[in-house]
Amino acid sequence: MEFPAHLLSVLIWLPIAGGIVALVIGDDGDVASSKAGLMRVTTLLTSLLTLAISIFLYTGFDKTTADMQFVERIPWVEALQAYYYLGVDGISAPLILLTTFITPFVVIAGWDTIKTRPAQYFAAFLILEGLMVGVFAALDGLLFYVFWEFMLVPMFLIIGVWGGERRIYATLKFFLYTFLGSVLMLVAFIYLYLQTGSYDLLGWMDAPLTMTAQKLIFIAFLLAFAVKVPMWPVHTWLPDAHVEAPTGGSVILAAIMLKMGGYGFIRLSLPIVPDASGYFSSLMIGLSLIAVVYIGFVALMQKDMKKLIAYSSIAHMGFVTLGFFLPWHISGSSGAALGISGGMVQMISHGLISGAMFLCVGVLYDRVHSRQIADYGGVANTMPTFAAFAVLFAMANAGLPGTSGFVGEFMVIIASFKANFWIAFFAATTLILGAAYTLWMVKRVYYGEVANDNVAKLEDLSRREFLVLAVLAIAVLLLGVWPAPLIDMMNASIDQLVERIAEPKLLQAGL
Amino acid sequence: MIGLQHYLTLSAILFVLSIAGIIINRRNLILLLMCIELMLLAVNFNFIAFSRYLGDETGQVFVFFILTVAAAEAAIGLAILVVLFRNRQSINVQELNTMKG
Amino acid sequence: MLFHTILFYLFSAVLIGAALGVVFARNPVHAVMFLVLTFFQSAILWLMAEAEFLAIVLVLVYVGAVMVLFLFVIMMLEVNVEAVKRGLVRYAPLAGAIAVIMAAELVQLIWLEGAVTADGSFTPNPEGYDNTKALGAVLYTEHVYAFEIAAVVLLLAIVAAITLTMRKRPNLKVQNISKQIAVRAKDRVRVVKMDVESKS
Amino acid sequence: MKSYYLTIVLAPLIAAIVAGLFGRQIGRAGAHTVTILGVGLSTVLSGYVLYQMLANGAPAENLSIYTWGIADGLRMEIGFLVDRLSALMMVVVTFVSLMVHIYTIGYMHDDPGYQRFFSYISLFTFAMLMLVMSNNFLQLFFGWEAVGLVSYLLIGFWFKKETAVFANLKAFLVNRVGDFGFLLGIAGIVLFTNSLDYAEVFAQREAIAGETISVFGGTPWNAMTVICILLFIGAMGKSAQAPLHVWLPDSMEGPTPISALIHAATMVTAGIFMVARMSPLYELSVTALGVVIVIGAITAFFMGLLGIVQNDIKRVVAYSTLSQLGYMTVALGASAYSAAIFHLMTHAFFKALLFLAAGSVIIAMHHEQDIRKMGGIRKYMPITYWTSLIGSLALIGFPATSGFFSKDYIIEAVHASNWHSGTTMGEQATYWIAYLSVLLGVFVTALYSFRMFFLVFHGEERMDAETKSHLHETPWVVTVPLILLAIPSAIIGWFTVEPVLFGGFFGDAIVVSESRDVMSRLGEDWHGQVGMLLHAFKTPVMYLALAGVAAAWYLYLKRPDIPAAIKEKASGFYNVLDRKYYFDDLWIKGFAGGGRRLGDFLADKGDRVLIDGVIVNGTANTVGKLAGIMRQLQTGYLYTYAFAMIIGLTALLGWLIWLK
Repeated sequence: MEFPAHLLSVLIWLPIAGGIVALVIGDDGDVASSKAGLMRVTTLLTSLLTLAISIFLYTGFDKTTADMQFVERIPWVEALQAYYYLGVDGISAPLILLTTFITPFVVIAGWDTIKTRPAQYFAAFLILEGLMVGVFAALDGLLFYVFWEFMLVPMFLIIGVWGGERRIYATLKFFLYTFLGSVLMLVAFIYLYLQTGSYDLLGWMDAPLTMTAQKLIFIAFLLAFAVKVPMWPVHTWLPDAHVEAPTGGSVILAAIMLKMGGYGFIRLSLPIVPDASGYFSSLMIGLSLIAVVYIGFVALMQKDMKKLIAYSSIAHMGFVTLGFFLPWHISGSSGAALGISGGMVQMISHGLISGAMFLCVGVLYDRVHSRQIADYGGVANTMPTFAAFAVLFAMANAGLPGTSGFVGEFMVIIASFKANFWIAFFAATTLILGAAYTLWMVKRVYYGEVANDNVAKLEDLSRREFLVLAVLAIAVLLLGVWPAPLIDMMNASIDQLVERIAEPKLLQAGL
Repeated sequence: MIGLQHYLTLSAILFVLSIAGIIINRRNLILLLMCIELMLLAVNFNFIAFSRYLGDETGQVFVFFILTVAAAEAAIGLAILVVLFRNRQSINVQELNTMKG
Repeated sequence: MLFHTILFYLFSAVLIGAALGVVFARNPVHAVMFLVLTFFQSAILWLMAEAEFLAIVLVLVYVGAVMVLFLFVIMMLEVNVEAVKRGLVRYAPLAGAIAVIMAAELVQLIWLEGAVTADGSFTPNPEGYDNTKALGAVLYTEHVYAFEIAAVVLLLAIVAAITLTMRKRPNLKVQNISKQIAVRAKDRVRVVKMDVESKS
Repeated sequence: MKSYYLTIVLAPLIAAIVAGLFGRQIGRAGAHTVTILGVGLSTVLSGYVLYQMLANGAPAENLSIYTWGIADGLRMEIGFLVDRLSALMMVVVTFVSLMVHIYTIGYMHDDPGYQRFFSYISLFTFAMLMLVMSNNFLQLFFGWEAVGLVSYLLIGFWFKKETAVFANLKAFLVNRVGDFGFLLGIAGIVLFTNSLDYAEVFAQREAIAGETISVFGGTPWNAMTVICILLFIGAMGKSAQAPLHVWLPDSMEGPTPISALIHAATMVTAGIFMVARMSPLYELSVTALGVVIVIGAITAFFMGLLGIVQNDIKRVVAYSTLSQLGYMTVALGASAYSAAIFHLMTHAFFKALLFLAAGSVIIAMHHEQDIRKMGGIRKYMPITYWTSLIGSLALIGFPATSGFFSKDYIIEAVHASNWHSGTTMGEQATYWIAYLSVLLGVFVTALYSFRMFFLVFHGEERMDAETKSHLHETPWVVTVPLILLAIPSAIIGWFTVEPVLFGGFFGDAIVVSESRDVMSRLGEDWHGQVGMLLHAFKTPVMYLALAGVAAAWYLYLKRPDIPAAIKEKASGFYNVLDRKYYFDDLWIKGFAGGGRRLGDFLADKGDRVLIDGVIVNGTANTVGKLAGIMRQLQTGYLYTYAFAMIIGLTALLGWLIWLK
């Protein structure tokens, strides 16, 4: 099928342009004004249009090749050999689809719940969407870095302006954590630029590097990406940021921004510094398992629903990093790609599930204005439809087969057993811990007698909320029942990646 | 024979004196301004001496501009001083610590 | 040439003395006067270095304008000199130390380092050399943009100085002429219609 | 046949979706009509499939439906393996499910969640069928967890009840502990075979048995043993074997039809089915079989004992279920897989019957479940009484009932198994543990079954007058399933024992190694049903059962003061039983409580104090303090800055001139 030219550019700049238009239209400082209405419709249409265009990305995608597709390459900063260089492969394309898929939900979820500065709110999300697509599509180091850093700005504003009570603390923590990490990434980029004379990410993958250089680059990357993922012990910004962020912010944060870290590992760390990745892989696996087990226990005792889901996100992202760093521990001929595929599937699935769970919390928060588990109880009595969705997503979060949450975990656990029994053992504890913290929350929030007047007064889902949750539920189930389209999309690229990391750069460089 | 070194030495003495003056007269803004003028003068000496030594007028052009800027600076500095005095009835630097956070 | 040398040392000595006066004078007015003297001596020394134009400019601009401004301000403000000068000695050691170090550094540079060639004598200017002409030739050709900018800077300084010192006095009673002229009768007189009041 | 299989699986699913999503539109009648039609269709087709196999010798079919995903050469598919084992399971599942559907119309008559309930049980039927019909481990795990999900939803069906939502969480989590092992087992299989397909895995089983895997330190373990034990941990969770049994008694918080369907007849037997399905693997690991038989024996005997002290009618049946599951597990451990499946089948009928009968009593008693408040119900509810009697007799293995054949052969199989002829100490110990457990278990079973039976149906009427005045037989939708289940409970053993146990019924579905094939050895002594009945008089089993009944009669009808006295005298022992060997305490206080404390500790000391406090905010504070010191330098006086510049300039100059 023919697809529009410059597809990726359109996916990046269309939402950004839409965001600027929304800013220009404005809201007259009044949510109910006609201008605000027009602005919202514009925003929604932009996000839907972006989604519609991104379908071409799927239909036009060639699953048989690992090469970059939809490539655009125009000189950008000639003096620095930097190009406006875009392209996708099986690793980035699903993430772009996830981004364009999630954003309309965020827009719909904030439809009439955002009372202050709605125009800026919606504009921030659209611009953020464009920037996130940019990160996934960029093949030029400098361009990647620019998108990567600019992404922080709308998110910073979203948490800082529309956040909860401790939003200033949370934003600062969020910003400092992520910024600190990414500055070192820039240093690594500059080093690579000096070594290779270009900012071409693909060129970097073939660049010979000494072991020392690789290790240093890996550490620089690690700080940037581990913060984003987030890995233990640099995870503490996430619960704070989630708790304070507005619903839409939490959704984007959990669904897509965390994926930046995982994407960074798989796009940069693994292929550019494979030997250092191998050298540090035990450490990475250890940290991932700590994330799964330690964070699982921590999540169990959270009193705040958003915090609980935030911690559960950390635990689930632990699976992603676990899967990515397994290949060096698998001696047999197969299994390496399985772990990486599993990690990728887990990222997509977690995007859907955590997004849905934050939306569920948002539904409750809009009505009761509390996120504390103790303020609820017996919600299923007054909101049966909503409770059904919530239980479905909770089950997906607990990794029930038939939902998307299972697919990635299953693949990663199987791959980790190929590496070592105990890795699989600790990874599999998520079956118990994940179910424990998720379902215990479900029990306390949704089941039981109606706990208080607030719960008694609850009204079931509005049509808008129903639509959002239903579409996500379908996506979660569909991906759980038939993940083949997603897995097929990634296979070629992941096989190539595995081949790449299998042969050490040191030999190749004769070092 | 008077040459470059002599001029430079004279300029150095002027410069050092003006620095000492800045430190000693730290409380009086007017004297500070005057010491700065003195310092500029020392710099101008250097420019002129080198210009003469190298036979290149550009050094003198520099002096020309320095004089211009110094005049402007003195005018604005004094204007600020007047405003300051009007507001605080004093030009004692000791009382000017609003920059402290 | 000896005469020239003697003159140089003489004027230099006066120059340094005057500079010391600027630094140590208790009365700001005296300090300004010393500064004027410094400038005069400098102008003479510049003349000796065959920079006539700048020497004249220095006297005209500095002595004639800037220093007068200084004097003007000092006298207008009537600063309490004694209070300002108190505690002068406290920083004198620091001043001395820095002065000595810096002097040592400069001497090192000028005399010992060889930064300047051993023979620092000035080559005599060619016959018919006119400092003003030469300066003008460079100023209006090569440096014409800078020259224009310098003009703007001066203009800016004027504007800034006036803006800063302009004083609005809200309580001052002044006439607003334009308002007075624009006044109409109906603004001043109000004709009131009312019923005749009956006695009762 | 593919379309048949698909219909069998999808009919309940579609019915569940219709009843669940459109329950409000189609109403109550619509909901039960559509689900009963769906399950009925599955039942008929399952029966047809089994008939085809039995009558026409249709071969086992192994077909793939669609590819779930391919990653790294690992094919993950959804497909069906329909052989006699799964066909039998399909019939049992759909038949019991159909009965329960009909019964539910009466039992849930007044419940506001009527449609939801039907949707759930249809969904369960779908999941269970997916489990038994699976031809690969992925789908097996899917069904495995899906039945767990439905079980969770159904135990917590009355989500307002605090005990119910506690029980469902507990059930799910304990099951998850089992699934944890199960998933690791599957991962182990993939490690050695790189396949999830049964056929491919079984084809490489010899290769796995030759491999080793180091688990603790450097000690190599036989890979097959590790895998089988891991898989069996899954079975322990699902089939409620000690110590993962704790969820099953609590699951009685769910509505009674569920207890019958899920927690007696079908779901809990999934573990048994799975081990039987994996018989080619288990046969290669004697160690794993030893673990299986010991766990089963412990469960069979000790869980039965608990049944004696329970007063909740459903809990008594629940402990009985635990005990019977133990029997099946013992059979598995003795390599008598067919006996285990046979008992699974007969148990499905009579235990479903017992539960439904208990439910019938509960309805009549207006949801009173305490047997101490019943008694003498016999004359009010004749149908329930007689069907219960049949069920109880089958349960204790009264000669000629279905339970007689199945249970007797388990005991015989243990007696004749390789464990008996084993030479090592371990093998002998295993044998005696297993054999004594199943033997004494017979007595215990008879004791608690008839204790309950007598307390409920005979003796004085201890209920209050209000309840008594309303006491009458339940409507036909309740009694008809009772009768329909009572028939197979009574007679199915007689008709099926020979083909199932000795006729090579399962064909290739169950693989037993030549040397361990206990059932074929027993088959040599098979002289027909009558012969077996006569043989029963020569073994202790029947006398133990009768002794149990007699003891129950004496203790609870004739001299009800004795149990009270025993309770008084042996209060220590009674307490141990009453607290269920403290297993609940171990799980709830020990693991769950420990987990919560650990979570609290990590959240507080780890995240809040150490990472956030010391590292993150600590860094911020240190920077703040340093900045505070630096701030003193910033006096705010212009001249300080000027001095700093001058000093700096001097220093720089000095460095350039002298030091550089």
